[in-house]
Amino acid sequence: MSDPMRIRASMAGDKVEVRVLMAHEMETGQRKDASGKLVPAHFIQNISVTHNGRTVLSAQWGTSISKNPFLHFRFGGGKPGEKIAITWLDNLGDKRTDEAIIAAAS
Amino acid sequence: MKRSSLPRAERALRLAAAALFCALCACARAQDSDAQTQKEIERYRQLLAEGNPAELAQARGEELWKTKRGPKSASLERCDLGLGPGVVKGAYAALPRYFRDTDRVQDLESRLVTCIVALQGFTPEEAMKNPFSAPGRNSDLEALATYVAGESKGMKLAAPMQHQKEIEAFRIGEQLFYRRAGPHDFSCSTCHGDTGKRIRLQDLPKLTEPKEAQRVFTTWPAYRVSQGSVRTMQHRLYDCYWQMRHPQLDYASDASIALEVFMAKYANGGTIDAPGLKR
Amino acid sequence: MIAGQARILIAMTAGLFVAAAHADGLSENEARQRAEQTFRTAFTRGNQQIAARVMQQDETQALCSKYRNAPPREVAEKIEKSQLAAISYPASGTLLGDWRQGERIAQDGYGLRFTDADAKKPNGGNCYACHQLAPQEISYGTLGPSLYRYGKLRGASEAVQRYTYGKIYDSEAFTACSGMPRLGHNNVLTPEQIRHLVALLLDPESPVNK
Amino acid sequence: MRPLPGVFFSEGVVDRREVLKAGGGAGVLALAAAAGVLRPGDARAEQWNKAAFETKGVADTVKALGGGASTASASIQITAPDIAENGAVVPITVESALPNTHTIAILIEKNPSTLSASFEIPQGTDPFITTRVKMAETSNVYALVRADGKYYHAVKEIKVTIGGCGG
Repeated sequence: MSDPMRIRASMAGDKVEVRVLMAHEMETGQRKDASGKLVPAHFIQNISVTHNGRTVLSAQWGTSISKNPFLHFRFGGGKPGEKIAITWLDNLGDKRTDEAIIAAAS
Repeated sequence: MKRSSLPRAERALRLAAAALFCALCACARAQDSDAQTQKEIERYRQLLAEGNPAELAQARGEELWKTKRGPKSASLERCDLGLGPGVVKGAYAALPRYFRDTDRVQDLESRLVTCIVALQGFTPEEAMKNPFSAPGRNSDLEALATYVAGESKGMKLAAPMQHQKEIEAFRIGEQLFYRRAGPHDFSCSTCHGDTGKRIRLQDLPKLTEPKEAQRVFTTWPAYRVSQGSVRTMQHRLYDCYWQMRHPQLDYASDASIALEVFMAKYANGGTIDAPGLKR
Repeated sequence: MIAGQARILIAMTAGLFVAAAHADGLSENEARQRAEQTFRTAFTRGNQQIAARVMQQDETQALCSKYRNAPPREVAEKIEKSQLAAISYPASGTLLGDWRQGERIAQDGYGLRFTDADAKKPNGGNCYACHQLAPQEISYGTLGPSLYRYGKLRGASEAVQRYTYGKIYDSEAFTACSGMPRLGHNNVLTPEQIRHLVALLLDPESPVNK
Repeated sequence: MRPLPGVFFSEGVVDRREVLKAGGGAGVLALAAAAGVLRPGDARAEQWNKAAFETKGVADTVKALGGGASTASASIQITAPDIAENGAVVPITVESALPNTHTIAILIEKNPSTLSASFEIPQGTDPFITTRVKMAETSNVYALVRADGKYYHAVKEIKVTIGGCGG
């Protein structure tokens, strides 16, 4: 079971500013373990962010996104109190969705 | 301007002129480029600061703190970290300290082990089996320490230095700090005895200089980007001894705690800013 | 009170810089003994071969620990004399090796850590951790002085070669309680490797002198 | 720095600032259009362009993708440190001022797999993204943008340093 994401979503002017941290190994498939064996690749391949059922960002990732990925972006049309949902899907089929409520401008 | 449109001869001339100029000011350039390097490294650190993956460990640690586990199926919520059972806020800012129940000076991590054993019923061996995470393997102790330390953020470090055993721990830590041994003749003071030094590009704090001791001591545990993980003060010491060509330092050993007391004395008064983010 | 003063006097005469009768109970000697006991129980689960080596300090290490790297002059002179006498120069041949190999050794920090399991892999000198050398390497430390243009400033006479070899072999022969490891004396580097480092520092073709 | 394989220059050592100047000018770079990756439209989570992520080096990426041409654009801003203290985590921000920016991709020339990430930017989302990438060594990093159906790029060299006590 993967750990929850840490999502911060808050108003910045008329945009929603989103910062998210995901707990994931992002294993490249090129690292060797202590016994010299290659550790199989294990990494997030797809990201999607939705707001009111509309996709506001999606992405395809390779193995070179850093471990415990960080993402920062902005979208329009959101209001404080509304929800956004972020989903990641990795190459082994693991999937995780977390939600966050948009906060007022800080 | 399109680079490749420059006539070859003109480019060669310009490169030659540039080379001559550089040779003339080699020394000045070395200093300039060093200052530039430092500036860019500082910028790198600032750009990373907006999202610290240590938050993930903090959240996991808080969950673990509240989860019933072990033979006694208990959470750690009644753990006494020095300010009374169940008090987490501010506890890290008053550690290490002497504990009467164990008759020992303890740091955060050794105290967490005490609580895991006493409250949850694990053996000390079980409790300390996995003190540091590795790729693909989380460490509960690491996450717990990160959570507890984060609950003292913004508070001033005030490790007590009154009890006889606290004072003795300081004196022992001081001796260990200067103890040179091994094939590289290293002691802690080799790297941390002077101000304004660095190893490769990493600044080395002089640990007997309060300002410098405060800045580093108050920012552990920290997410280390080079290790892709949160690391604790116990790991910092373990890692230093590794580099010093010493053996694996026992987790929560008296020597490790004595060194922490030694550092804490100089770091006292600094504001806790944990978890940190480091190379 | 009188006894306490007498103890302080004795301690000062003995050249100790910290009063023996410490306000917090432990004398300097007691603190050192307690620290030794604590140290001896700190690595029970670690590599015992390495443990044996760090438990036993040699005389130089013990003196530099005791004086916190600032020994009184006579102690410093004693250390430097004994270390100088122990430097072993190659019986024959030049002290100038290959600067290219020297550069690799200077970059490499491998060796003698408890994770360094490959005994066939040579140890590194890790010079860049503490010194600036070739200007192309921007990631260098400042624990030691900059060695950029080391040979350009000094030339490569036989005397300079011998000094440079000796300094790398045993830094404490020239500066007692220096922070620099005694790389030859402690068998971290081989005489061959030290020759390559001498070349890195002195060879006019080395990037250090460009 | 080393020149791009047969793309920017054919010879010699060049000054980094001049490269950046050139990159920001009108020089046309036949770079990965990354057709599959950068394809507009539906962004179903299951889609992952395996072929594009397996390319090595900018030249190979171009071949593998059979891509079109990309124009250097001063309207694309890469914000990243000139020097990374550690290659495992390198912060990168890409911002495009090009109208109708639909996609932003990050390419790291010297990585075993050049393509790092590709982001779809729907209408209403700012053409701005910050993430963190791994860099195997000092390399040029490209921001490749598809705007109004055309491809544009900016490039920046990021040095990766050896750090810590261990070298």
